[in-house]
Amino acid sequence: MIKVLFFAALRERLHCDQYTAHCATPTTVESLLLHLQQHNEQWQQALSGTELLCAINQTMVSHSAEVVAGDEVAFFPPVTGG
Amino acid sequence: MIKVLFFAALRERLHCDQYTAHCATPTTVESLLLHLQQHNEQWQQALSGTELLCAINQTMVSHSAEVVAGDEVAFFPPVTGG
Amino acid sequence: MTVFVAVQTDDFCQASEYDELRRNAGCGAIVTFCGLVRDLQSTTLSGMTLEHYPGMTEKALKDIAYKAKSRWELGAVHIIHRVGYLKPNAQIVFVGVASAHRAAAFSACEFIMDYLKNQAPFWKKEHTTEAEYWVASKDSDKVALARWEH
Amino acid sequence: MTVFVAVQTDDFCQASEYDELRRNAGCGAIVTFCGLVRDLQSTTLSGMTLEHYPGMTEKALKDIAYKAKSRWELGAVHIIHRVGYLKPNAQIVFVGVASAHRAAAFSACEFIMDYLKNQAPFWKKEHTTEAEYWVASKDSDKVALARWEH
Repeated sequence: MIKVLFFAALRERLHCDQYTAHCATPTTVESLLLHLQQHNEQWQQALSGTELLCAINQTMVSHSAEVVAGDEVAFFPPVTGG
Repeated sequence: MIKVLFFAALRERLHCDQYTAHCATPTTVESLLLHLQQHNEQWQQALSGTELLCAINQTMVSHSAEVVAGDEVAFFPPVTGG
Repeated sequence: MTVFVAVQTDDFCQASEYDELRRNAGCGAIVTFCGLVRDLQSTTLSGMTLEHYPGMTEKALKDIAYKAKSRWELGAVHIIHRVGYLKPNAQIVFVGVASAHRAAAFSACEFIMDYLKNQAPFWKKEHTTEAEYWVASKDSDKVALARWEH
Repeated sequence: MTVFVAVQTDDFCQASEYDELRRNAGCGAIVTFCGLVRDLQSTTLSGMTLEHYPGMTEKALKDIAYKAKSRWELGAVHIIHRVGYLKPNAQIVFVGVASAHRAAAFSACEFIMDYLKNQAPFWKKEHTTEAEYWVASKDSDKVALARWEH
């Protein structure tokens, strides 16, 4: 079980703040994205952008990072604070 | 007639804030310094330092700058404000 | 080094932060940055909503502060970032750095802002009288960050 | 661009200057620098006297502000420098810059301080419990200035 969070424009496109993924673990961010893309066509499109950022347990990671059961994985667009 | 001002450590070494120089004009900062150095041995030493800065009419200038009658010429050590 | 980080909906007081930073003995140089809500692209900006990733924002800001500390000799770093709905002219972000050295204070403050702009999980949505839209990230922010990566 | 320059014996209020700088429409980035009297070399500093060249200091600070304006897009520049006798922890100098762009505000504020340190006619005399001496100029300030001369 992996807790998945979405923020900002991505959250709005998916109409979803939080999702619980039940995929085999350990996995990678890339594989998790492929799993999520199967949800529907809108998710497929929104989650295949090259600019998508990812954090595991609130630390920024690359898409090749490992994901284990119990992780909190967040996806979001490039940040625009400050 | 040239109004000459001295500041900070230089002012203290010369025991003088302000001096009226009666030398031929137009002249240069370099020539004015030579004129002032004739005052006494202490002035000779204090006014021959290479780090001496000069301003004519409140604008920083090099020692080759021209000085005309009525100018306000200031000499001072490197600045240390801020 | 003192590190103070806050993510809050309430406004902050620049003067109080400055007074705190002044209290650091041995730090004769204090540099502050403040970012405000401004209407730069249109003349119809009615406000802005700052979304964030609760928990990660505080962590990211602390990480950035300690990253700055590892590069420069600093006495104190304060970072405050607001979230929620903000009107034009409102304060968004404060970064304040106290150091014994002026160059370190300037560099660290700019470094923190450049990292914050690229790595802290905040997102701006601008509201105009006609529409609302997510602010796009700027290439100039990536370029600013790249300067520090050596 | 608004340029405000003051050379004064009285203390200044950093908060008032910041509030003034905030009023510049279109300027979303405000960077401030404050320099304080600190005891860096000894533990016996009892105070400091700032001597200046009246008239020329104001002129030099204005020149520096306009020099910054010619290099960056700025909304406002405030420079205040105190003179006379100052105790430890006292404020010496304030430089505040408002701009639409964060990089411009940071660069201009540091540029102004680097020029001020090298070209504005102020001199510091430190008083310790044992002696008093004129502060020597620092090579690091010349190096800092040289960075801008291109």
